[in-house]
Amino acid sequence: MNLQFASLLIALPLISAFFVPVIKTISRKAVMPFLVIITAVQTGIAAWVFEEVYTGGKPIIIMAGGFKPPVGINLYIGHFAALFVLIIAVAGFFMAVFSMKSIGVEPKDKYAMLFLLLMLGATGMISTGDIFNLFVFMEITAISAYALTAYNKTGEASEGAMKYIVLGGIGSSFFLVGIALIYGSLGTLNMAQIAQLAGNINPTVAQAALALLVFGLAVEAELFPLNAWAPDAYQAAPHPVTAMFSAFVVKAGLYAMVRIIYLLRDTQAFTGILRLVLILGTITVVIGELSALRQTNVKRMFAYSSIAQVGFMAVGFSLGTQAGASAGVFHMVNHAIVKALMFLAVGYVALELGGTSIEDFKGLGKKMPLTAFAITVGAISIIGIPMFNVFWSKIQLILAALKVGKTGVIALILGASLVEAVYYIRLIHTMWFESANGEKVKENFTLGVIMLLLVALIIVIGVFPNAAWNIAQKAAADLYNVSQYIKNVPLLPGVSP
Amino acid sequence: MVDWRLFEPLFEFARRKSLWIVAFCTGCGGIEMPPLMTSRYDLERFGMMPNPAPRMADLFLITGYVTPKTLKRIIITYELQPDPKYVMAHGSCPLNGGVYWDAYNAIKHLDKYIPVDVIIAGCMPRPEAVMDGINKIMEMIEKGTADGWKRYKENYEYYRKNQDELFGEGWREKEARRWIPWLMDRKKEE
Amino acid sequence: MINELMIIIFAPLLAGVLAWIFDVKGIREGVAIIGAAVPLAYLIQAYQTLASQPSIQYSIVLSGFKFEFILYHLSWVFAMIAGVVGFAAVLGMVSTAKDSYEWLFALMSLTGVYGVFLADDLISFFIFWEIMTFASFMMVLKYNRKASLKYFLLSVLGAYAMLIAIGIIYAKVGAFDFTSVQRVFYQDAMRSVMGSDTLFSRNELLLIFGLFLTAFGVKAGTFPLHVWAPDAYSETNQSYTAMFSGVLSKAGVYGMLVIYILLGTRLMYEFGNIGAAPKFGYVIAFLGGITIIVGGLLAALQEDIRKLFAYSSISQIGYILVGIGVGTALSIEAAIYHAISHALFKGLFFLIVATIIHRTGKTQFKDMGGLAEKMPVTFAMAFVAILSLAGIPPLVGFASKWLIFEAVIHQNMPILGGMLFFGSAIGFVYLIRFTYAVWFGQRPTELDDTKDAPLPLAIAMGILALLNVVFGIAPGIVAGELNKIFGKEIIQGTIWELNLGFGRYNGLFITIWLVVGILIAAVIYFLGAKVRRVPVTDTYQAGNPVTMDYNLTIRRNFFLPLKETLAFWLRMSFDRLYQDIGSWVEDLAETLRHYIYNGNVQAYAWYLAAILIILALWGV
Amino acid sequence: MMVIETALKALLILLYATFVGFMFMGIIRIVTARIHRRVGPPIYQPILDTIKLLSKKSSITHGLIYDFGIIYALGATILALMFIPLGGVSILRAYGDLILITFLLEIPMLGIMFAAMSSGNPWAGLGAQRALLTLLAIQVPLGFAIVALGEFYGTFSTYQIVMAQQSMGWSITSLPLLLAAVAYDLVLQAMFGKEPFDIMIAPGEISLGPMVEFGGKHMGILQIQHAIALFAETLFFSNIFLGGAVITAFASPIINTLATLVVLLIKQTAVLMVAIFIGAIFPRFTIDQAARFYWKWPTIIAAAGAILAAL
Repeated sequence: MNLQFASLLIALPLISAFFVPVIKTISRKAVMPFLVIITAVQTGIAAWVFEEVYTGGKPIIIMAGGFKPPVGINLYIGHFAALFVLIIAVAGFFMAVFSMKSIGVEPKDKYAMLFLLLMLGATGMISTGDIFNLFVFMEITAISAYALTAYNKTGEASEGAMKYIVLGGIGSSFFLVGIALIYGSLGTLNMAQIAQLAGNINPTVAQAALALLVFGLAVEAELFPLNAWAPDAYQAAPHPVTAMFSAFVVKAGLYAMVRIIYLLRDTQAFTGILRLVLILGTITVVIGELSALRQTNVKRMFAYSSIAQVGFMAVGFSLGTQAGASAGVFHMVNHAIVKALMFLAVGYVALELGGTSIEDFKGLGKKMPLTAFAITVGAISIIGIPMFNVFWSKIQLILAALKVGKTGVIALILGASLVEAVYYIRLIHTMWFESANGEKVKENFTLGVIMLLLVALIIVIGVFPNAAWNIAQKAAADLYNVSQYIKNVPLLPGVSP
Repeated sequence: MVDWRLFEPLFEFARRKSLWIVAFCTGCGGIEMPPLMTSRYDLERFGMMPNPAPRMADLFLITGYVTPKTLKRIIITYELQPDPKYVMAHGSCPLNGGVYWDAYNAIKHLDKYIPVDVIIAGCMPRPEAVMDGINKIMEMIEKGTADGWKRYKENYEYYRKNQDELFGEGWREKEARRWIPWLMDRKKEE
Repeated sequence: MINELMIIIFAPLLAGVLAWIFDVKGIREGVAIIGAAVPLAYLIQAYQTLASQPSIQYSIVLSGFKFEFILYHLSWVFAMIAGVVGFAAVLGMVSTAKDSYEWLFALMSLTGVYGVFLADDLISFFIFWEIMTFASFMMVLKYNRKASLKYFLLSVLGAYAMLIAIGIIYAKVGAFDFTSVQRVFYQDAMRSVMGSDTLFSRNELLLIFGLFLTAFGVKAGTFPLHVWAPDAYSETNQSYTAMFSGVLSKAGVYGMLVIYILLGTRLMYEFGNIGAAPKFGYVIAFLGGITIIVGGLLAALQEDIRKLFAYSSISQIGYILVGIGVGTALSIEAAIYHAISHALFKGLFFLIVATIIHRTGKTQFKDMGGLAEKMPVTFAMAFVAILSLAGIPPLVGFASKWLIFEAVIHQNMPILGGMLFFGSAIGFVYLIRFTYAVWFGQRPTELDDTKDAPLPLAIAMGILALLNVVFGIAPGIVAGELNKIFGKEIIQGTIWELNLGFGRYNGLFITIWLVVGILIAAVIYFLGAKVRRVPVTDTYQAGNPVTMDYNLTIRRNFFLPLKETLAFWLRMSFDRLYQDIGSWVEDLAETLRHYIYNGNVQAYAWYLAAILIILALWGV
Repeated sequence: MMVIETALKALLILLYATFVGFMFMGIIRIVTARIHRRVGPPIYQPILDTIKLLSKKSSITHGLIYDFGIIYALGATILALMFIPLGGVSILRAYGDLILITFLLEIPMLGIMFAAMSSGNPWAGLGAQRALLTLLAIQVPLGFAIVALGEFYGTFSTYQIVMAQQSMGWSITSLPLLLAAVAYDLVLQAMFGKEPFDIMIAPGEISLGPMVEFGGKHMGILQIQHAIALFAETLFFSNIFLGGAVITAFASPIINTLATLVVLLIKQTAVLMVAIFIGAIFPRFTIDQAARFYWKWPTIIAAAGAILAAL
């Protein structure tokens, strides 16, 4: 089968997004099922691509219109991209299913369209091989994200969206300036070529450009203090959207940032930026955990917690070693699974009991045992108990950090995770051992299956981490050694600025 | 099994020579005990020893007048003592009421309630008299005529009747209410 | 055929999961008992194997880590502690466990503790350590949130300390398994002797030692990290506490031994000795000594039966730490011996407490009394346990305590010796308080229809009590096993006798002569007059009639004078200190969040600006 | 044969100890009386008391433990006696370990406490509490004294310590052990239950505390136990601090043994006298005063001794 079909990963959501109005004119009811079907198909394609890439071992390069880069724009679906496209598709599929139940507000067709665009943008960000294209996809993601945040037509929703727009706008504009600087000094927008030529770029320009790019992407990647929008947006957005934010939107931003930093490895600015990201990441962890400590709103608590986890990943990547990158990727995967599960569960609770404040979780173990069980497993996993998946990524991360002698940072981070243990344990106790009022809720079968799937995934990875760990290592390698990346991309010989 | 009758003389000697005293010093006679114990008349010569606990006591001294209130304690303490046990009463009050002969609230005849082996007349008997009484009771033990404890067993109904006439039925349980407040902390807690 | 070590480790967990899934009364108990019995059987069978070969090993690879397990004499001894006491505790839980939740986590913690004892590399050590902590935490969480949180935070603190230490070692050594780590440190020690520069600098060494000490100190309940133990031990199923205090705390002790195994030589050469005892051991030993005193005194002042024994086990662990800290072969053997005997009698004690609470539903001393007549079997067990813990020959408690005394004093350590003596006396003190308040005196009327121990508990107690007596009369049995650990005759003597050269103890003679003495006394007793049984109210109260309406027994504040004597010291409490720190952190966090995420978009924009400026300064 | 010989020896030792113990009790009473300017009882008075108590015609019990505790106390005391070297004639002197004997001398009290508390008498409970706190108080200086001995001689066998003293002079001739001996003697005061540390049996206040419920044969057995304990404690002290006695001057072993016993008797009496004199002239400490006292001076002295011995 022709590998070029992989371009469907981009095409399918885009086209079907434009088909949504058509579907709507046929039947209002068909919109959501349409969304589910499309995401299912997308999942299938992503699975195929994943399988191809990991068995073939070679990345899939798709050249728009057959033009070789740097003339043409190319998609680069390496190990990392394949993995994350799959994650995006799966998460998208689950959330689409969840949306069928959770989204009651009209206009659903707009929701479906934005949903698909969000997926499209994230997929594009991860799989593109062209830096300006990256910007475009980032804007698609961001704008659809803004819109989705404001989708529940409530005051706080629009407020959160507003904040998101302001900050995101500032960020992406500076990102654009950074791109301009790169282009001005190198005359190319193709990532591979940028990496190739990074050596002979003017250091001052490189530093400025890198700084601006990182700055722009850090807003999407929720690094402190550029993540101020996150709590409000997370809380206000519809539950499936929140889950998607935490599961892949943030990670796409983080990926883009890391990718660019690694691409410009040859510049002098590299180490400095890494140190900066390390510091930012550490502060992100600490502040995030501390802020979550006394949250009475569970959804917001999870939002802070996921901010902190992103800080973990940032620290992992900013160690600048293969091990660190692997740990970061591994943590990304685990965190995507866990947080998708937890936000799904919380959303479901909010749906059934009408709120996400801690009061609604009293005696959840009696009312909604399955959901409570899912949240418990997720929480335990995030705390980092052995035999659950996050433990492995955390321990890999810590060992990687200590190998490069970052003891202080690790001590700080671990201290922060103590706090994490506190608030999650409080939640667990509230759910299981506090008196419940209200009768048992009949839990939705489909969602139950989804949750159990994710729980099973968590535990399986926790008990047999080998497979996941190998995948993460491959993906990290794809991300880390840029020389290989350059080799993989068939640059048109002789074309150079 | 050993035939203990062979050793009876030894036991009698020991009993005579080591009388441990429970002194019930509620009456005025209590003041006569210190000189007896201390260096002037030193009772310990005869192996006598003041002893606070009735469980190991032999000689029960009732020094002076007895009221119903004290009589209750006297009876209970007496019953706690192991046999053989001897009772010695000081002064005329336990004997016949003495100066309280017409008092509404003094016990006129102690030996209606518990058997008394030796009563020392006098108001108050001086230590010499008390020591005379002690000699007397030692002789009685030797002769085996100090048998108050046997009499109490044999005529228990009689003594019990007199006690109940005075105090009323079930007085031990009833009266317990008001005493020993420091033991009632469990009640206070709840 | 899957490896026997794996069976030993994972059989309890498997049984626990099964019991949790098939939540049927009867089935789950059976499964659990089997799950606890299988490892024991395998361990006993492994004894034959170990007689022929030095060790049994096994290793698997998981997520880039090589997990190695080993069973040799030391780990066999500790695993046997876990096996026996764990089995007894599971039997006890048959009577007291309420639901399958408890079964799952109790057995999971058993798995964890087996894993810790059998681990041969730092990572699996850490992982099973975490499993053990987590499972026991879940057991506490069910009963009390605050206590469990305290326990979990301190444990996780310790675990993270261990993790960092492991990471530091790994970064330098590049391997996790004990043998290579040990080799590297040994070579390091040699280098430092030679004077050439070492792999680990002195400060790194101190850091690693400190981190490990924190990690294991928490689990063992060492002062000043003991604050979790009283609450955690008391706020859970008491049958489980038999395992919790009897076995899980031994994991901390085992950890201290691991410090010796891994870092011993290096630390010894780096910091030198005092007499025959390493200086770094002094830290452990003195912490242990203080633990003895603090734990004991607080135990004497408790009003809750569970808390009393919780503190008492803290105090007893102190003995073990002293023995380990002194660091001679003899003292370490003594410490392990005391670890065994502590597991035996403290397990027994907690089973007794479980029985009492199961039957009466009371936990406060003020609600108890006079149970000796109602629960004769339990009281007999308690009698054995009391004599054993108070260190009365000929019971196991005395044998081990005696070894520790001799080992410590022979090393010329006067202060530690004094601490040990004080510890034994305070043991008397709180035990008598327990005996008096629970078994003797006047019985509250609501306890009049108390029944004796249920069968499973009785069997469990019987096992432990029997071992208490046997190992006491024939201490040489244990000593022989302990000698195997060091491979030489450190404690000579027959199975009846411990002979250290400078001191001898013969359990058999003591038994014989005690019996003789008691016979003589009994003859005199039976020559006397017949005795008459009297009720508790027939007692001397200055002649006052006594009825059952009153409390004749001093049940509250039994040791009030002690409290008054120690008033000054009792005012300072580490528990309160930690709680204050916790609340400070919470307030700080709240303030931070309030000021940073203040919901004002201009402020957020300013953050961006600030970062941009920082970037500019960074860049240019 | 061996067994019979041992049994005979044991019996003789037991009788001797009991007799001397009763004599000691008599001496205590006489000397105290003389200090009070009284005549005092005959020296055999304690024996008469014991006979009287044993010959009581009625006796009560509060349950099995109430009886067993008493028997256990006497049995344990006899056990302790067997381990203390009595010149050359003690049975188990080879196993007479310092720590062991220290514990053995304490456990009779445990039996008495059990019996007393099982009676349910609040004063018995109070007495038990005070006795235990006294034990707690004396344990620290006692421990230090024992530690000092163990460190000074490098062995824990009492008999070897005695032998060592035969060659190198009494323990108290060396400074560290002199300090230890002083502390230990202060501890003995509480062990004998003499003033100023007899708050546990304060007769006027809690009517003999633990003893309050014992009468008849129970009290008689306790008298015997007290006698043997008195003998054992004094013997232990004079063995470890006052050089004990092992006389081999004469030809016949009988005379040697007798001479040994005489020498020991003198030393024990000396120890006893000190206790009596202190006890006769001092008032009574309350329990917390006693604890503070023991945790201050005797502890300091003994610790100093122990540290000096360790150096």
